[in-house]
Amino acid sequence: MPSVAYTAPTSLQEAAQALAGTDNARVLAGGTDLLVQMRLGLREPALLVDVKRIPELTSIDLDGERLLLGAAVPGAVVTADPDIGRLFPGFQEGLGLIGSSQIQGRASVGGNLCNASPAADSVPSLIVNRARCHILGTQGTRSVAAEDFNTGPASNCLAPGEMLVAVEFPLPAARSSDAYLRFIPRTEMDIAVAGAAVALTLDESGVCTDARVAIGAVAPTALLVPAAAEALIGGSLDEASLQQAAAAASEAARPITDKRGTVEYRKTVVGVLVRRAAVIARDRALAMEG
Amino acid sequence: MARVVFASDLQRHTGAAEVQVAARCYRDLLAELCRRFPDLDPEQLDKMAVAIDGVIIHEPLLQQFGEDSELVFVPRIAGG
Amino acid sequence: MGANAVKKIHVSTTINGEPREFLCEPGQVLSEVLRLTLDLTGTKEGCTTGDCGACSVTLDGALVCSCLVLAAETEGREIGTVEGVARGGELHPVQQKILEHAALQCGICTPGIVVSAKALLEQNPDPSEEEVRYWLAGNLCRCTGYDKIIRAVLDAAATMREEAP
Amino acid sequence: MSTAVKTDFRVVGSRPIRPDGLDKVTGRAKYGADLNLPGQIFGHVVRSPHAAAVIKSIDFSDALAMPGVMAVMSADDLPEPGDRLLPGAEVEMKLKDISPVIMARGRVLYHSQAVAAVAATTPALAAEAAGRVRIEYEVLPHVVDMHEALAEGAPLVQDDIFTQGVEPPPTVPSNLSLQMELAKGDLEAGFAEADVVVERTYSVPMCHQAYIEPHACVARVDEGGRVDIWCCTQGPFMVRNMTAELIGVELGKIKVTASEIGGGFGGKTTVYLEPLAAVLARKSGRPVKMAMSRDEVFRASGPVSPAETRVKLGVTRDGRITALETDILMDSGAFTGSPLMPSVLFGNAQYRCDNVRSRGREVLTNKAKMWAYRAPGAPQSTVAVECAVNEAAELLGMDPIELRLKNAVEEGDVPLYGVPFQAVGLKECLEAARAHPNYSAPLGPNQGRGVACAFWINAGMQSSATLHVASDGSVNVMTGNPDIGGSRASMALCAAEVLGIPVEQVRPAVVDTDSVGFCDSTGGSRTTLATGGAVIKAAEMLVEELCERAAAVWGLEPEEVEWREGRALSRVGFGLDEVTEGRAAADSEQKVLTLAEMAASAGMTGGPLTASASLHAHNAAPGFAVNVCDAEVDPDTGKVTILRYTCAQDAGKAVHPAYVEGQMQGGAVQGIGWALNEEYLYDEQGVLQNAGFLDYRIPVASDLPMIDTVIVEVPNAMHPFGVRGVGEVPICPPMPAVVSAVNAAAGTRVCTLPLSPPRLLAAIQSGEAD
Repeated sequence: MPSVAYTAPTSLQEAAQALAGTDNARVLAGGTDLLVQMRLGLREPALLVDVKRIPELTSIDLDGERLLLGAAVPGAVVTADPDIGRLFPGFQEGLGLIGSSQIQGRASVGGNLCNASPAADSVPSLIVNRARCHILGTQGTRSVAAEDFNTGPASNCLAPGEMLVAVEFPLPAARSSDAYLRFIPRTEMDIAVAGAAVALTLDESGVCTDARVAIGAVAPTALLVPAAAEALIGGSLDEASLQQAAAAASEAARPITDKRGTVEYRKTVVGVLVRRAAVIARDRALAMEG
Repeated sequence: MARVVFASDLQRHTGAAEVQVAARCYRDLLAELCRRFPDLDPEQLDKMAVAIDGVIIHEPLLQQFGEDSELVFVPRIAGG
Repeated sequence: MGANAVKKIHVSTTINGEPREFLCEPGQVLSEVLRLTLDLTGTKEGCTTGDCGACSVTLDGALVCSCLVLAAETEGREIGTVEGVARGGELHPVQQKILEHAALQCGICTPGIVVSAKALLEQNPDPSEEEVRYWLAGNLCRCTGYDKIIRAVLDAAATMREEAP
Repeated sequence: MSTAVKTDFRVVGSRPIRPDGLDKVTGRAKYGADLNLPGQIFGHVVRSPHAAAVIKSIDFSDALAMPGVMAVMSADDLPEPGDRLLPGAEVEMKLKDISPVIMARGRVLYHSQAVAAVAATTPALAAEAAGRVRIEYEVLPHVVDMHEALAEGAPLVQDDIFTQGVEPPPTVPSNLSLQMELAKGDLEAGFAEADVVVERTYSVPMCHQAYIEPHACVARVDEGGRVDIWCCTQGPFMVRNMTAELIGVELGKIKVTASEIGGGFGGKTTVYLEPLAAVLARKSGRPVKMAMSRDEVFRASGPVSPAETRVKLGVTRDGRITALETDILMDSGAFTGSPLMPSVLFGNAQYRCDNVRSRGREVLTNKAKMWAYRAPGAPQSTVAVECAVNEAAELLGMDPIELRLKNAVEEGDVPLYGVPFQAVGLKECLEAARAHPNYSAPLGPNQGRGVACAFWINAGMQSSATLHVASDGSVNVMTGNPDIGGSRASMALCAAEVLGIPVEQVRPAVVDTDSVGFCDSTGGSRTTLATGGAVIKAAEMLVEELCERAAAVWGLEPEEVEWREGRALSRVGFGLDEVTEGRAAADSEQKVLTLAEMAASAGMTGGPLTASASLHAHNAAPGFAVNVCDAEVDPDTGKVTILRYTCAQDAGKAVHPAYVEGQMQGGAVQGIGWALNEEYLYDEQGVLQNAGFLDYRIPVASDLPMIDTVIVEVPNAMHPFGVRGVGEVPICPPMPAVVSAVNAAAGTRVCTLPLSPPRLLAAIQSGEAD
């Protein structure tokens, strides 16, 4: 890793200045993607801005309306948080699936988003939970919907000098829950071949009144699949609607064939995952009633 | 007479699956075999181990054997 | 020119309870500094991409791959390496049980397993076999098939529970 | 050759904590990359970006201009290898097939082949300098697939390969480097006699040993030209031998110290970095440390031959194998030297069959030179034979273990390689597997069971050992075999057994090549058998001397003294057994000298107590193993879960049973990985696509159940303790056991490994065998 510089600002303002002051500066959160990419010579930033000493990026803030999750909070902290587990179990699972226990000690939601891998495990869950991404730049702050954050493999909506500060989740309605499933060849340590997140809300009779479905690793970015959600809404997730949702997801998928999977395989399996995740999310929502 | 058994790769040169030999040591055996089977390449035999009564010996040059011994040429395998 | 031009960073940190200071290049990862600068070679490098777990250390108590931490990031932090696991001439139960169960063959993954399993048992004193297996999924072992490692960690957990007040 | 095999043991067969254990759980143990010498600099290899090319020029000027760059090298710094054989190598090796792997000469034959090297004051600087070495290539066409390599008009990997083993020898070069055939009986008659004939072709992917420790070394050359090498290797004497030849230094000027070794499995039975580090050290006058990255390990060390085996098996209705034919196509990478021979010979040695033919062809491709992996070559052909046996059992409606028991070899049977078996434990292993509760565990939907058995020959080879008795009666045991899986514990047990002392009183050490006699490498399942044999022999010599010295002290004849329980006893007055069992009190007639007493007074009886022994072990006996795998397949995704796994293996005598179990469990899991997920993936340019542990997927802890083991002990009649090698055969049965279990669970007949989820799902959905 030749001639990179390092700084660890302790405030948002300092960080913004550091990012704006150097061409080819990059934010260092958990580093579990960035340092590997640097090691393999895929990225050669001039400056690393370590954001882990900035309070806004490392805190979890829950109030009556929303959960604000700092972009650099490591996975191990998120998975140990009982509130997140209660409100967004699928998101917690998705982030928790990234890498090993060791990776969990570092990997963050912000890093997972900004790395912009199509296979990022936390992104489909951010999308189905209607998370918004808070961005700080030289011109002030802005926020974008999670589904609009990434624009392609390894590319996102951040302008030079901008940084992701936090993601904000609106609190779910009553009888709502989510689930995330991914397919990997082993049980751990792999990149998703396909992933699927489902969030849904049931009414008192168990009918699905709202749903969001997002799929990962089957397109240049994680995709929101409204057709799959529509298949689930209005019924109680019977066999036919699950099949329809699965088919909609397979249909929406635009995967590639690479060393991790084929087009055909990914299209098939993403449907299986949507169907299974929907059942888990429903069971969780039902369990919340009592 | 000791008995020498040839696997099929050596049978190409000896024309026989087994022969009786008068030799009592490996050095004499080599000479005897090369005399009887001119097609046999002594270098090829040198690269092989020989099993004497079931005991595989990788460098058999000084080995002696008995009147009733059975000898088999086998490839040297070191393993991993 | 090149790496020589980079200004080194002075880092003050705590390693295994002792204050340590070192100089590092900004891009140098912690595993390299531990091994080359501080001669703490118990931390192993099997991949340097975070995939094998041989370089496991704790950073402020969190289990991490030291190959994916910049040495510069450890300013003011507490690092725990395998060298600090046995204390006062006594092995940690995880170390003792690994020996008793013959849960190592070549031993290159063992320091990482020791650090990782100790971190697990500190937060979960009574893990199931499945929990141990998933926790250790990031510690690759090519020799043992994991069987004896899992047994050793479960046994260490049981021992620690018995010894706990 | 046959000796009385000991059956009553004091310490052999117990499970003491390994002597090197403390250092390994505390991080003190020093592995290949753990030595830091004062003044050391760092070497970095420049590797080919092309799969095939001519090296037109190498320009070091930019690299050398960088401050801190201390030395550079290319093949010009190595002697021409010519056609010579590597002297002293156990298996024939031509230097010209090894030297270019160390550093390419004129032409590169595979991507990431070493082309040049630099040494600089920091690793980062060395890497940067390597990037500034300007190499001009003329790119050549390449071929990485072995079928394409055999096709008409395929690019020639080398220009001068004329197929060996063909009469008359071909006059045109090709990529078919070797062809062989071994047969016995009448194959056609055998098939005519069969009621059921199974014919399939199984394909096994290219894989890697995937030891966790990358190759690493430190070399220093003194002003007198003496070379001192520290490295992780399975064979320090092999490193000395090969380095001497490859860099052109007298063997006697090289000392090699083996570090602790972080896995090898055959992959560290050759050199890659050591000769380069020695040359760079010579040129720079500084100690040079070199370590491969994981990426380099996968791309440029010695991966494992892929192979395709057509099998044809004939069985009668009552379960007798009447004919067995295999035809193996094996990829050797860019140089000849694949384990084709053992693949041809050993995939069928578990069965008694009169009519056998096995053919093999070795193909060259533009890939790294393949190297040994645990029972090299055998798994690739065993998978085909064993899956065919399972298919025949299905067709016959016969239990697969029953079918194997009807055909399993036993004492007196003669395998294709010709050497009759002495007592072997295959049937005992089959019976042990059948009796294990796992074999009768009920199977649920989408679950299946697979069985396989396998053979491996096991090596003996040469070893030395030296014993020193300290003045307190403790014993140092020195050998030259790196401890890759607990062998120090075995050495200590062997010495303690013969000397009659507690195992804790023995300090086993692995010492450098100047400090002990020659030892062949730790490999070939030979260390406990052969090096342990040298330890036993040295300990016996020591006991003989102890008896002589005690006799001299007592004024008796040596025959009047016996060594029991760590002490010399005079035979005077009553039976020895009564003394040792405490039934007869020692009276004034009885004389006793303990080892500690004799050690303390050694100065009076002839000086320090030491013994050295060496041997060329001709007493290796084959190993057999049986695996039973239960697997579940997710019919929607093709994902496989291993539910239960059972290994039975004949160890002859398990010296340290825990480490024997470890070999069985580790081999099983390596085989599971090879069957399910591990494979090399190349792109169109001949570049490996998955050169890391992220996408070269070895099994992780959560992928597996416990691996249950049953050690069977049918003593090796040729070894004083009955020991057989145990390290290699464990990797032979897992692939067929897993493949058969998975196909049974999924209702498929997939014959192409690995059984990755996409491949399996496609088979499930098509409802056809491939």
